[in-house]
Amino acid sequence: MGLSPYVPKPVKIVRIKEETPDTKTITIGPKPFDFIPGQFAMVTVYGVGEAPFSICSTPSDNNLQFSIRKMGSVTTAIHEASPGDEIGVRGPYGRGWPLGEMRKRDILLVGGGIGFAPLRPLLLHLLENSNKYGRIAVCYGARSPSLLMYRDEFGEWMERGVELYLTVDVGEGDWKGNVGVVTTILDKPNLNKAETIVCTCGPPVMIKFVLKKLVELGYSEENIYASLESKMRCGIGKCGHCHFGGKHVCVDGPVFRYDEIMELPRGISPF
Amino acid sequence: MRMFSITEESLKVFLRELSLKHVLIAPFERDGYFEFDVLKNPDVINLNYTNTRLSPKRFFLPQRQLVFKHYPRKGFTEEPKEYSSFVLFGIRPCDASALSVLDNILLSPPYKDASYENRRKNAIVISLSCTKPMAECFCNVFETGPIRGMGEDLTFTPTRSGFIVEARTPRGVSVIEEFGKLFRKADGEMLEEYSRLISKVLDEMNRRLKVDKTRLIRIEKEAGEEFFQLNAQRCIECSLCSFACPLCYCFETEDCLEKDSYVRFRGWDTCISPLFTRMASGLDPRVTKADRLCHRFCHKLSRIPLAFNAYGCVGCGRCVSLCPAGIDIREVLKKWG
Amino acid sequence: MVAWKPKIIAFTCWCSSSGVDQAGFEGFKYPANVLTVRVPCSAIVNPSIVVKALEEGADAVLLTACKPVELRKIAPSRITEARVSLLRRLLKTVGVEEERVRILWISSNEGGVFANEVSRIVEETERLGPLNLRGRMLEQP
Amino acid sequence: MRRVTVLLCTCGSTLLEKIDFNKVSKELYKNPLVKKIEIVDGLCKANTVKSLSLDANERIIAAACSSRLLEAVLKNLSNAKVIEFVNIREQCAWVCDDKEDASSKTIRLLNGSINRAVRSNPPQYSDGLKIVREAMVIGGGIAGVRCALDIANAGYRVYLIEKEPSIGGIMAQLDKTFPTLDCSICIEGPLLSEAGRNKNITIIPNSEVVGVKGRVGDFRVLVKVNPTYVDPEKCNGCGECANVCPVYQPNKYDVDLKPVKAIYCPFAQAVPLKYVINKEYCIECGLCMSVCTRAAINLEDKPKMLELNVGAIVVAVGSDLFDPRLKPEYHYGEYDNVITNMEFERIICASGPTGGVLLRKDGKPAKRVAFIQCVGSRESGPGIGECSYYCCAASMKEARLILEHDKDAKVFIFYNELRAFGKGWEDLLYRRCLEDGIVFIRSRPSEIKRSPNGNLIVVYEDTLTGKRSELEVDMVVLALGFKPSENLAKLAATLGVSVDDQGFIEEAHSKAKPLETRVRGIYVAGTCHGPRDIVESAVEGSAAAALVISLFRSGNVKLPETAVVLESKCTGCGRCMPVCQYDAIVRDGEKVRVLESLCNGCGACISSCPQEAIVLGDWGIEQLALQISGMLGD
Amino acid sequence: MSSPEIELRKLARNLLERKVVDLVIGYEDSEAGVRPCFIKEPGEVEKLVWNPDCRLSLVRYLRGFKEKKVGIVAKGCDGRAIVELIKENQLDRKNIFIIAVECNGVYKPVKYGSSKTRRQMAEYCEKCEVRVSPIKDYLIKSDEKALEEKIPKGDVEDLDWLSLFRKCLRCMACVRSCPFCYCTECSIEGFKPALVHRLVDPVELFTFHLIRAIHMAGRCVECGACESSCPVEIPLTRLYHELNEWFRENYGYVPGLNLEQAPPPLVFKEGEKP
Ligand SMILES: Cc1cc2nc3c(=O)[nH]c(=O)nc-3n(C[C@H](O)[C@H](O)[C@H](O)COP(=O)(O)OP(=O)(O)OC[C@H]3O[C@@H](n4cnc5c(N)ncnc54)[C@H](O)[C@@H]3O)c2cc1C
Ligand SMILES: Cc1cc2nc3c(=O)[nH]c(=O)nc-3n(C[C@H](O)[C@H](O)[C@H](O)COP(=O)(O)OP(=O)(O)OC[C@H]3O[C@@H](n4cnc5c(N)ncnc54)[C@H](O)[C@@H]3O)c2cc1C
Ligand code: SF4
Ligand code: SF4
Ligand code: SF4
Ligand code: SF4
Ligand code: SF4
Ligand code: SF4
Repeated sequence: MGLSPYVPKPVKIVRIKEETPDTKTITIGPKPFDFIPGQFAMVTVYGVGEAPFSICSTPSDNNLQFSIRKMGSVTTAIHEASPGDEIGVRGPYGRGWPLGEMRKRDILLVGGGIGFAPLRPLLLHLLENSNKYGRIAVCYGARSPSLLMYRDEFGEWMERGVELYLTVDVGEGDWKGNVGVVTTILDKPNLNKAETIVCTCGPPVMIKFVLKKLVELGYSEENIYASLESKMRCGIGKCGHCHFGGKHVCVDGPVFRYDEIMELPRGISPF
Repeated sequence: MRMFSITEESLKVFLRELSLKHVLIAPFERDGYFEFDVLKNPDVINLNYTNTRLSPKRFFLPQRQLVFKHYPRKGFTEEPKEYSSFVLFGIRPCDASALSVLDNILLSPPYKDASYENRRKNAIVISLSCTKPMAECFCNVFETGPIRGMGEDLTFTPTRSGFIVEARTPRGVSVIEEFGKLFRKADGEMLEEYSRLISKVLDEMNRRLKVDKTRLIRIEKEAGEEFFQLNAQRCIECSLCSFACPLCYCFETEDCLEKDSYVRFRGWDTCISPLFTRMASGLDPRVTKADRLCHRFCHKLSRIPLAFNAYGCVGCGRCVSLCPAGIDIREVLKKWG
Repeated sequence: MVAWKPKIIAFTCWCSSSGVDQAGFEGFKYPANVLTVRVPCSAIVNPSIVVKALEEGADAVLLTACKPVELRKIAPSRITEARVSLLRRLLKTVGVEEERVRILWISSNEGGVFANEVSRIVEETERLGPLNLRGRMLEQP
Repeated sequence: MRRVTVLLCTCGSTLLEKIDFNKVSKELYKNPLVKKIEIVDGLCKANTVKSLSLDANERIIAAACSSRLLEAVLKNLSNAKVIEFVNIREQCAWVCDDKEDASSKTIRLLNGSINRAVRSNPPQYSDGLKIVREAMVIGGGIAGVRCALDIANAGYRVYLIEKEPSIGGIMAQLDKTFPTLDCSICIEGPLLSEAGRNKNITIIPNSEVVGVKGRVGDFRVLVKVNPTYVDPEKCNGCGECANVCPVYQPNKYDVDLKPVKAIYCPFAQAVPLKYVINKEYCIECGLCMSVCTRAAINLEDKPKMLELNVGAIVVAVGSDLFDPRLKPEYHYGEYDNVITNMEFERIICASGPTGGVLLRKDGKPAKRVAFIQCVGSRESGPGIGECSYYCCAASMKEARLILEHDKDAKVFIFYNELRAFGKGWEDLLYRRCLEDGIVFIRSRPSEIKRSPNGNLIVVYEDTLTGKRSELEVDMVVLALGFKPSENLAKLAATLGVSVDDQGFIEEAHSKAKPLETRVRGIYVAGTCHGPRDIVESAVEGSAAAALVISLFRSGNVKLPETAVVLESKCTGCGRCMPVCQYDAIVRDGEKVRVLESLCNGCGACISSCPQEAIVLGDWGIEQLALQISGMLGD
Repeated sequence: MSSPEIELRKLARNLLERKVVDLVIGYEDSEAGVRPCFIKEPGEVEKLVWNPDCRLSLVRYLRGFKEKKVGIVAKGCDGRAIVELIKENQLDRKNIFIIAVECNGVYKPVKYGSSKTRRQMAEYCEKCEVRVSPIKDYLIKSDEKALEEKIPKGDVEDLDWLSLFRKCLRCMACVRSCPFCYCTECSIEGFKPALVHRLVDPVELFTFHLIRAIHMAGRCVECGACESSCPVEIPLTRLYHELNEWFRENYGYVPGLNLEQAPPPLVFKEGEKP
């Protein structure tokens, strides 16, 4: 047969970088497919299992990157891997960020913890094509400074014009920045609120309060997008695990617009 | 003309020849109940059976099947081979319809479930109409029976003088052609009897339960907590309902290690299990049993319709009869239909 | 054609595994189809694992333990003994020969005893023939 | 991803002709879990292991000789995360005649171990557990004092818990000690005062242990200090108070033979040398308070609770003597001149009630004295079934003391078997006794009768001659057997240690671990784990001290892998509890818990839990079942 | 309506009205057959029924109401299960009001796809010797009408267990309906792939059933809940009965007869012959 959509392609791990104490960014290459920022792929650790991960490298990169937080069996196995090991990937799956809508508009990215993974390809893509888009602001929060991902890239982002606001729930060490949940810095970016496209991803509670706050602050509902998470087995709408209220998170998402999120049933919707 | 007829005698011949040419799967009685299995000897086929306890979905979606085998030393991934062709004779219209619903789900673009497609392609499905539906049956609600189903190639309906045979697909027609001498064109009288039978049995069932399925979409919004909580209290989370259902298609995967390879299997999962949606972080969009039970019904009656344009229940009545706790999908239909 | 040889799993407790090594030291010979799994104490072996071993293709399972000495409240090998007895009853009920699960008392110096007993058990298992649960469970009716 | 390195050892090429190493490594390499395979010619050699340059995260399979031999060597040489041993020499090469057979067995065993090693977790010895380098010794007899001194002299603090007002134990009450007949208190006294002076030793008299929490290295011991009504900090032992005290009481030290005041100091060499009040007799007249210049007396004194944090505990609480009233045929307590050997020790002692003269109750000197041995030992009956060890020698000693005091006295010893052995005993004790004309009669007298003149008649049957006779004497001394002291069972339960069927404290192993109990970090010394004499008690005191010191010096405590109950899974069904032979599993609310310090890691519990809510190292279902499936697969 | 049923309803109303219990777990009738019901209001008691179709043991539901005072309709076997569960620290006697109903046996279910339609008494009821719960707060006697149809005792040796196991779907209905299967992570559900994989491998059905049998040995009260829930009608109680016999022979223990006798651990004591 050879055409089963469930069979991953074997690829080699090129590099592994420790991002935070519980997150590693793995680079695999060469990349087996093109994708749109916000899409995800199914990553297989042979003999252990398969799990969905957001692609976190920019589409123009020749390799693929995933930032993976150690949570369970598959993620632990990836954390135990070393460069040269073989893993399987298939994808890209799902609906990415609405690049078309973003043209010429200001863009606000709001991330929480590991939730910045699907935002990073978007940010990098925006920066690479900055002439096509308006101003870019990023609000990013984590539980503690050491859990902020991609810290070594912050400087470069800012140099390239990103308004970057950081916050942590609990300060530690020489942290001089803001302390508090991410909603406390949402009013800082200086953007054209009514026109700005907002993209957010993070834990469900965060998304809930961010969405509320954004609307309060005057961002318009049809411009707000969030990337949701749910358990998945196939990534292509067949296994039934992420089927909520007529929508499949893997096919119709993971990126949903504000009104779609409000339509989703209790539980999967953060509301 | 797609309507044919066959005498009982010829049917026996038909089945015998069929079993010589193809792998034949048909209903028979074993240890006090009816089941489907590969039959070498078609004489044991029981044409008066009610329905099989378990649905024939396992011939298309096995309880466990190989997805791939990866040989790391050789650097290649092996997939299951083509499945051999088989004839599924005598399945009830509801179960045949379930296949057409599964087609909608598993073969919807852009991705097709390759192994299902392959099995489906290789199967000739011949249904046997119900003239005496069981007490649990309610296929009338979804128009998936009792006389004609939706997913079969041929429909056999018993009448006083042999069987009326309706070819439902080109493949069905080619089967008739293959065994041409055994079939006759159905005459007018038979056709009349056929249509009479259809309305008679349907009327009978409608008298038992009549529901407007298009209204079921309401359940998505109005799913009263109480109804589900009440039933959840009794549900023992055994997942029997999902396993018995001809339509429950959700699958789970499992990776294993073999001597020289890594393998992945897939197989039946059930949304009744608390593990179904629980994520690694411990978060679970459906924490309570009531949530899960509600999803089971919503999924069948409104969510599959929304996503795949077909109903996720064909009214076979298995879950009603087998549920140890007496949970009854018909109550949902009555409440929201 | 290669003649069928039974596969036997022997769970050997710390002490009796010394005995097994002793058999080698002292030059005893016994059939190669006895595969040992060293465990700290025979009582650590969950009866489920014995069942699993049979399913996985073992034709017999052997538990070797120190002779029960009532030094304390319970001699752990008596736990094993009881479990083996229960298991044998269970196997008998479901139609598997109970001789396929046994317990043997082997002390750390009893290499010879081990070699002899094991050779005898291999012979007896050969007489019973293959268990082949795998095949029997997959068989079509 | 977890993978393993397989080291195949040819044992100096000797295994090459027995096992087909090429075939083995070819077959094994098919297993995806194998990272690399190395064939070496001597895993037991340091050079070989070094040349392999294995990194610390490696999971290694050592396929070589018996793990009995290799385990210690290899664990020292390599710091691999996980090492699995497969004995291909004694279990494959040497027991198979056929090379083919040996090779395929090797492959099967190895495939099993590979599966196991991949699922194993690095051993979780509780390394670096906190050790409080302070010890507690319970009981201040010779064993306890010796032990405390040895630990203290090694530089560690010791809390010496003594139930009586003074340390000293039985030995302080004895007159002379066998075999040399030197003065008992002259030997023990200096030790006691040394203990009193040693700044590393805190003696806590009048106290008892009422609770213990924690584990080896970190026990929290609750000590109850009973009131003495005299502040030991203030009392300087002048004794003015006793002078004015109007009430007398029998003194326990003198076996109730010589009365003392209600406020008293137990004996002259007592440590600490402080006065105490016995509230049972005190009439609270307050006279003592009025004379005490240091205002040390407080009649309102209350018990105090102390919580002490120690790393090790030595139990040296000694034992009690048999109660002779339980043998009515000897009429102890009824006939005046039937006394116990303990009473004898006090009477014969120069500082004792009679100034060392052996007098009867009626004031007459005792000229003919009989000793009856084994009272309360070596028979089924109220006493212990075993030999009490000290009494043959003690009676011979005491017999000689009589003759030392009075050349004309006549001494008879009714014995069952003379069990007196040891350095110098043959000469100094037994031969001298014979020379002195002490009469040994092999018999367990059936009765003591009283003759009208107040003399005693011992009725007996000589088991050597079979003759039944009677012997008239002035005094009978009963050689009492030891018995576990009354509160020993309670103390044992508090500490979590077990007692044997006699009721003495049970050793972890009577030969291999004679001074350890089943609780790691709790040791025993002296008669509390069975009868012994002074020498052995003192030896054990020192030996227990060595164990404590070696624990303190070891840097950290290595607990064996212990069972751990996973709280989230345990349903509290209790099926694991009765199979634990160490009673290490206890209820904890709805669930159960394993007491780390009691668990010996036998694993009986993990296999009785239906859902494996208890884990123990790598001995779970997963590792074992996968090991088997690795072995059995085709 | 039978007289026990009237008595049952009266009692339930009384218990609920006087707030002796917070709810009563009993049986109700429905289109889908007799099924468990949970009565919280006195007004609902008329739902309660008692007849030989009341076969699913209600005891397994008790663990869902640990903090509540619950009245439960209990047959003899159900009462034994409660006894055993109290010994296993799973239930608190104080919180359970046992409405013991004298039981004459229950019908074997006639299920979908069954070719037999004759109503028969369940086999495990034939063996049953304890028709009334050993512990109770109220006893409802049976009325005169006894069961007419009885079937002869089956012989365990007659069964080909391996082929019965082969039929098993591993749907877990047996486990879920059993009063004793309260483990938080069932060994045979696939949490431990080393024993039984998450996805059903027919080969592992042997292991599945043997492990369950081992776990039930000496505890199973032969209530038949497992057997009657099983869609493929595997006579599981017969298997567990055999192991109970082993326990009776070796330890003289029969589960659930009284609260005093502690369940024996799986250990041989000195002198006991295996
Ligand atoms: C669209 C999408 C994008 C994601 N992107 C990232 C990312 O960039 N970085 C990252 O660290 N994590 C991401 N996650 C979460 C990640 O998939 C889970 O952490 C991961 O599945 C945990 O798997 P495990 O096998 O380690 O855990 P286990 O607890 O062993 O999980 C068992 C199985 O359950 C399923 N499962 C468990 N949790 C989840 C989950 N949260 N989502 C989906 N399936 C789950 C998996 O299939 C897994 O095999 C994403 C999830 C989704 C749905
Ligand atoms: C009459 C007699 C004559 C003997 N003659 C000899 C002899 O000549 N030579 C010889 O070698 N042996 C002799 N022995 C034996 C010798 O006395 C003992 O072997 C030795 O004294 C035992 O010492 P110990 O430290 O173990 O116990 P002990 O001396 O009994 O000391 C135990 C100490 O612990 C204290 N204690 C008890 N319980 C507690 C508690 N719960 N908490 C705190 N403290 C507690 C006691 O008060 C006591 O101070 C004789 C014994 C007797 C009875
Ligand atoms: S069959 Fe019934 S009890 Fe079992 S899971 Fe389904 S609804 Fe619940
Ligand atoms: S839900 Fe129930 S009635 Fe509907 S198809 Fe499935 S088993 Fe049949
Ligand atoms: S057997 Fe297991 S579940 Fe039961 S009390 Fe012990 S640890 Fe808990
Ligand atoms: S491992 Fe052994 S000693 Fe430890 S708790 Fe379990 S049964 Fe007791
Ligand atoms: S109920 Fe029956 S089919 Fe389901 S798991 Fe149990 S034995 Fe198997
Ligand atoms: S195993 Fe079956 S018969 Fe036994 S108690 Fe459980 S449900 Fe009842």
